[in-house]
Amino acid sequence: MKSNRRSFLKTSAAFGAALAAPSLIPGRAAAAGEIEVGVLFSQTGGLSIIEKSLADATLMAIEEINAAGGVNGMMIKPIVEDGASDPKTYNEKASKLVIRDRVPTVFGSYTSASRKAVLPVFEKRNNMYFYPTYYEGFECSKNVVYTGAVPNQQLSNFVPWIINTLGKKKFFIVGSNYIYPREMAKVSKILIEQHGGEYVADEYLELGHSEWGAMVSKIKDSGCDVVLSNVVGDSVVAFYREFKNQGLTHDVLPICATVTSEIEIAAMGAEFAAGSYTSFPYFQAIDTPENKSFIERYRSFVGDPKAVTHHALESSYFQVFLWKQAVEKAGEATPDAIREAIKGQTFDAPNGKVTVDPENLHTYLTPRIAQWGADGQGTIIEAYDEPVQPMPYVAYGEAPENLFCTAGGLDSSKL
Amino acid sequence: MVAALTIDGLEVDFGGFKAVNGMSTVINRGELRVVLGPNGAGKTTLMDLISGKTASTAGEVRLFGREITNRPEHQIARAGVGRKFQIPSVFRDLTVRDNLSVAVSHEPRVFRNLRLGMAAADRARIEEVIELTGLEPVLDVVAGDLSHGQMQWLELGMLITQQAKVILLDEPTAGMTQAETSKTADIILRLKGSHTLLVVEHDMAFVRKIAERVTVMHMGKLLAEGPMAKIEQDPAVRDAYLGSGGVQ
Amino acid sequence: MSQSKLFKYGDWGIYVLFIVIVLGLPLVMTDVFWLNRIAKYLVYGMLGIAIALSWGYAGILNLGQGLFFGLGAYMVAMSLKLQSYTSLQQGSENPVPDFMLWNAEPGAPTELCCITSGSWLWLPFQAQGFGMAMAIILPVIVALILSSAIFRLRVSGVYVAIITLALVLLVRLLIIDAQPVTNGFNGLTDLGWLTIGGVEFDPYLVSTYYIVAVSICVVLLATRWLVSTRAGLILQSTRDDPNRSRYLGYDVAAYQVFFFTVSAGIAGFAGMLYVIAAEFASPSFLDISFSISMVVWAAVGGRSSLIGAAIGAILINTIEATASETEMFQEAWKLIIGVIFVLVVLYMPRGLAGLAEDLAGLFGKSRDSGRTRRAQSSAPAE
Amino acid sequence: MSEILFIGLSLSSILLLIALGLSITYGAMGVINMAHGELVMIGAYTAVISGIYLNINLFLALPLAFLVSAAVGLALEKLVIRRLYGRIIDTLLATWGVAIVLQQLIRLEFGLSFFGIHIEGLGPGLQNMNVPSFLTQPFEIGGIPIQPYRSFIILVTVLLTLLTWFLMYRTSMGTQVRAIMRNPQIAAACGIDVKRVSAFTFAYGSGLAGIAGVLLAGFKTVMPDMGASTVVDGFLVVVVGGVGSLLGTVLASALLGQINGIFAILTNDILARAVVFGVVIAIILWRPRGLFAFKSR
Repeated sequence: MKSNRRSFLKTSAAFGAALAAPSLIPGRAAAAGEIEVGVLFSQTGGLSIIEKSLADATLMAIEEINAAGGVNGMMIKPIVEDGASDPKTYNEKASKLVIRDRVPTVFGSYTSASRKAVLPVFEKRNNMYFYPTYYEGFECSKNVVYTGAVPNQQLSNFVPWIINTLGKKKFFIVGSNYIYPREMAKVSKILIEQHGGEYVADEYLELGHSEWGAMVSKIKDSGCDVVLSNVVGDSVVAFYREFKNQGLTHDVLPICATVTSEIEIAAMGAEFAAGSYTSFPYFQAIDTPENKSFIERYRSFVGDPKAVTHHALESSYFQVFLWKQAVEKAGEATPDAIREAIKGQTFDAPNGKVTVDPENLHTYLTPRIAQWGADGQGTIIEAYDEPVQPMPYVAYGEAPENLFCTAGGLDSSKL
Repeated sequence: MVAALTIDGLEVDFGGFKAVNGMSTVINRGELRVVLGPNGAGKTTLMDLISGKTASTAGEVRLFGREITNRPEHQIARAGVGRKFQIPSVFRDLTVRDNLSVAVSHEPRVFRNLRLGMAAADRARIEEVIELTGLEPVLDVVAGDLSHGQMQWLELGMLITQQAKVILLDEPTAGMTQAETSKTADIILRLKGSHTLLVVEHDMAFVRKIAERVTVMHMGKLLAEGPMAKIEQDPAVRDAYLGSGGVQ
Repeated sequence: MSQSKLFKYGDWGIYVLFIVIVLGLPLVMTDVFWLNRIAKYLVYGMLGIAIALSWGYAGILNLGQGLFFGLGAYMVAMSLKLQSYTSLQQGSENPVPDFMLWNAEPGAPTELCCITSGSWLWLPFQAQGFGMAMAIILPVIVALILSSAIFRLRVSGVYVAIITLALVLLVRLLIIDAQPVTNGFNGLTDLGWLTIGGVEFDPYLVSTYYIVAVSICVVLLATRWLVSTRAGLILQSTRDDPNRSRYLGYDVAAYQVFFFTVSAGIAGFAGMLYVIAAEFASPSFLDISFSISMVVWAAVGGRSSLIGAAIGAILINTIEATASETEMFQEAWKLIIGVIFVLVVLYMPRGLAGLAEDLAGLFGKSRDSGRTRRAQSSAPAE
Repeated sequence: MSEILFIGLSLSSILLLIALGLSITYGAMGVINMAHGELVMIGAYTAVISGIYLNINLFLALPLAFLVSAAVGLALEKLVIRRLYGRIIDTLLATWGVAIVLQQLIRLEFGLSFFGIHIEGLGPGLQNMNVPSFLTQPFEIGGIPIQPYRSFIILVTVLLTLLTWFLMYRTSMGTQVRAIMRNPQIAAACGIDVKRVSAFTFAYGSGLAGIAGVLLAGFKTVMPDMGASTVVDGFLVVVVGGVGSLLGTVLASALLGQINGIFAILTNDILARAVVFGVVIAIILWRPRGLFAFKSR
């Protein structure tokens, strides 16, 4: 790696010096008194539905920081790029931000597929990526700060609560067909067994698919008493609607979801979700002055008095502040300095206290369970007392006393 | 006499309707045979069966003694049967020269054609054909832009370039002006002897000009065969034609 | 005879210009990001060439070209994945892709042979050369089987497009579902760099750019040669009137299969180069929208011109990139692209190549400016 | 068993709903309208917006969506398609561009979002249409559970199919359309106003897409790219059924829907989709003109 980066620099230097040719499209350098950062979400395409709100939250945080005097007296200048809901575009825009614009950090992306597509750019160019979305874990990168939940932060209280408090023991696990739902299912199964429940099925549907007739019919016939849903995206809406259309109700057979957020609830019509449950570290319904003020500011920022806030949106917001604190602590905005300084940073986010784990660069978050009401808002009925340690390898036996991912990197012998 | 094309009890069944029903005839090498018959007699279907466009349900077609019945079209063509359609069938987006070039098909396989240009002998043959058909002035014109007559001559020229042993011509003068028809007759007459020709035609003036032996088909069967003069006197032929206006 | 020359319409100048610009670009463009970006667009240019070859010259519209691109990409990505630093036991005799662990069957050994069902398929990919060879061989085999079925059964026109469309959907579904082997929706990422003779090809090196640049030049000239041969001419004849070609003795299906397969091989090759330049492979390569985009690029550049299609692909992608990175157009760029597509189809059916021909004809430089006038109407119609 | 058949039937009805409009625009007019999905999407948005601003329910939204999508289709025909008849692949490419434009117009609220003006119900977000509660409450008749919304979709689909059949085969307009379908030149020579009839036919097919949009909005998310994924399925149905054959389209959707339903229950949804694609490929290879094509071609 090192020798290559050197040879790569040498090559470009040689070309530059020997030919002294002017660059056709010169790279930009930040003006004095400014720090440029990348903001990379889908502004177009199917994912823009959610990703635009993440970009807005990021930009709002930047605006607030700048209004309060910036970072070390310097203004943050966002360079916004469009991932266009396509991994190919994500990859290209990430390399533009890192290699051409030479920003020290990029905030971005929602799906694992887009994160995976940009990751090589950040790791091979040693840059920093701040990723705000809950994801499947199983990553230990020195170049990514993860501020969304990992499976143990969504499931470790959820599954026991379903079994012990709701009294439901027979799980039907259903998800979209990709890694996140499958990893969630894996963690769930461990927890279900630990707490004396059982699962009757583990089924998947194509991402974006909206024909739920057969699946809901299977659920009906399976004899389960609770549905654990890891369904993602617009499929969620079709799922809940079909669920009700086939005569299933959440008071008898509740859907307990890990991905169904305020956005999907609003999109499906609240009556279809009323009575169901979701586990997330953040809900719009969190009843604190900080959160109320956050929602207020967000709504006025985007000019929409009905705009909803949700977990990934909130993470998009607070991760900028964590970054700011790191830059201030480091005194300089270089990727290496940011990585060192971000470790252990704490911030009072709308959902409460969040802390970046110094070992794996994931974030301590507080798991909460909400039940959706007929008004489309969740009522928080269960919450941890304090933030939970993120463990991206929990499905493989990671535990607080036996960490796989440490500051030194992944100990793959433990896998 | 060498039999070039032997048709023996040929039959095709279109769901109960037998368009060609036990047709037999023999055409000798170098002969120019005209096939007559009222509409629906099965003339074009006969050509379809010979050239492989339609699969027969019974009977045989032999080319110089070699069985070619129901082979794929390109194999029948490779065996030596060339065909001209009623509606001129040329490569409308290619130039006249390229059309003729494609017609040089003695080496039809893909990999053998992965080369630029062609052998001198082939080029010479194309020049001959150009001279025969008088297409010299339009060589670089896209075939689709040709006049109707030129298109027909081009198609004829392609058959000659192809070196087909037996050439099937389906109404070669359809839609032609008097002058064009006469030029077509010239071309066909020049081919007589060196090629074996089977011509379906309605234009009796034209037929009289080119025909020696004539085959008359009716209801998918052979009705009569012989020299033109004799056929015109045949009462059975007259009867068959009565329904469709007779032999003009 | 006109068809005996590689360049018969005096358009060799454009080829020379193209090659000079492509090969000389690094001398003036020192921005490594743009160089890498152009390399990716050159790969798209190869896809344009592949489309023009099958669509323009054979009249076969393949709406599933992404299948061959994707297969090529996955083949080489599998090899590079095994060289990645995120592979387990990297550097040992037996590296295993990290994602296989998620899909590992309980108690399965951490060995490539048997960690997941089907993981043994990866074994030969430990040799990088195998992956690179398969990137062309697999698309060629698939194309050969598919096109033999299609053309022997004389499926034509828009039905070929529908079959290829359905097939790319089917394969995409299977790739996403076969997570233990393919990593599903996330695709193969965190790849190692291409290594030849101990030299690693960082995608942002000028030498990597040259791998792609030389490749497209070679492909361009090779396809140009191919369509200029007698086989190319005969292929065009099958596009115009397949029955006439048959009655001349040509096995039309054989020609169609040959060129369809060559086109697929080029797409597979392009997929391989894309992975080298972009460092990942994803099922999104098999998205319908990507396959249709390729056709649109070729249409904009000129569907019956190899170099036109290549330039169309490069141009459209550059416009897209530039527009989407200009603040003013950040949200509107797709709107603009959509409008461009419509206008080109309506008013420039022969694309840029047609425009260039007309201009050349205007200045009397080309003898045959009307040559492709008809070719546009010969797109497979039903 | 009856339950499995019902699942297949409801899948079939959705396929037919999409394919019905296509069987008109593609089957009868030879236009591969890639923007058909966007006409579906426009129908769905019509339902959402009329719900918000006019407080109209689903039933009134149906005719309204028909009119809106038909109007958009008419405009599309006059501006773009009209110049492309007979160039089938070009219709595909041009309407692909149109599809991108339509999606983006909804996302950008017709461009008003540039000026900071927002229209409720439009924009990049997810929208939903209210469904009257009696259509979401299942009930039983003689012990057989009835899913009212699915049944409603099936009913509307059947009615639309009958209406389309009637228009195509029992009215003079339909005769003219079928004449144009087989040979536009001769139809014109017979005094048929080909331009006008084509425009109306296209508008009708587009209107059907609008109705499909409203019904789809009842069980899936309304968003700008909701139609894009449906259009390919629709084309597969029309081609398998035989281009230009209404009966073929109906039977093909029944066949593919049932295959999908049965395999989804027996195995899983993903395999079921794969089987459907496999069957489609096999049928087209076996009978390229589809199951019920014109003989005359």
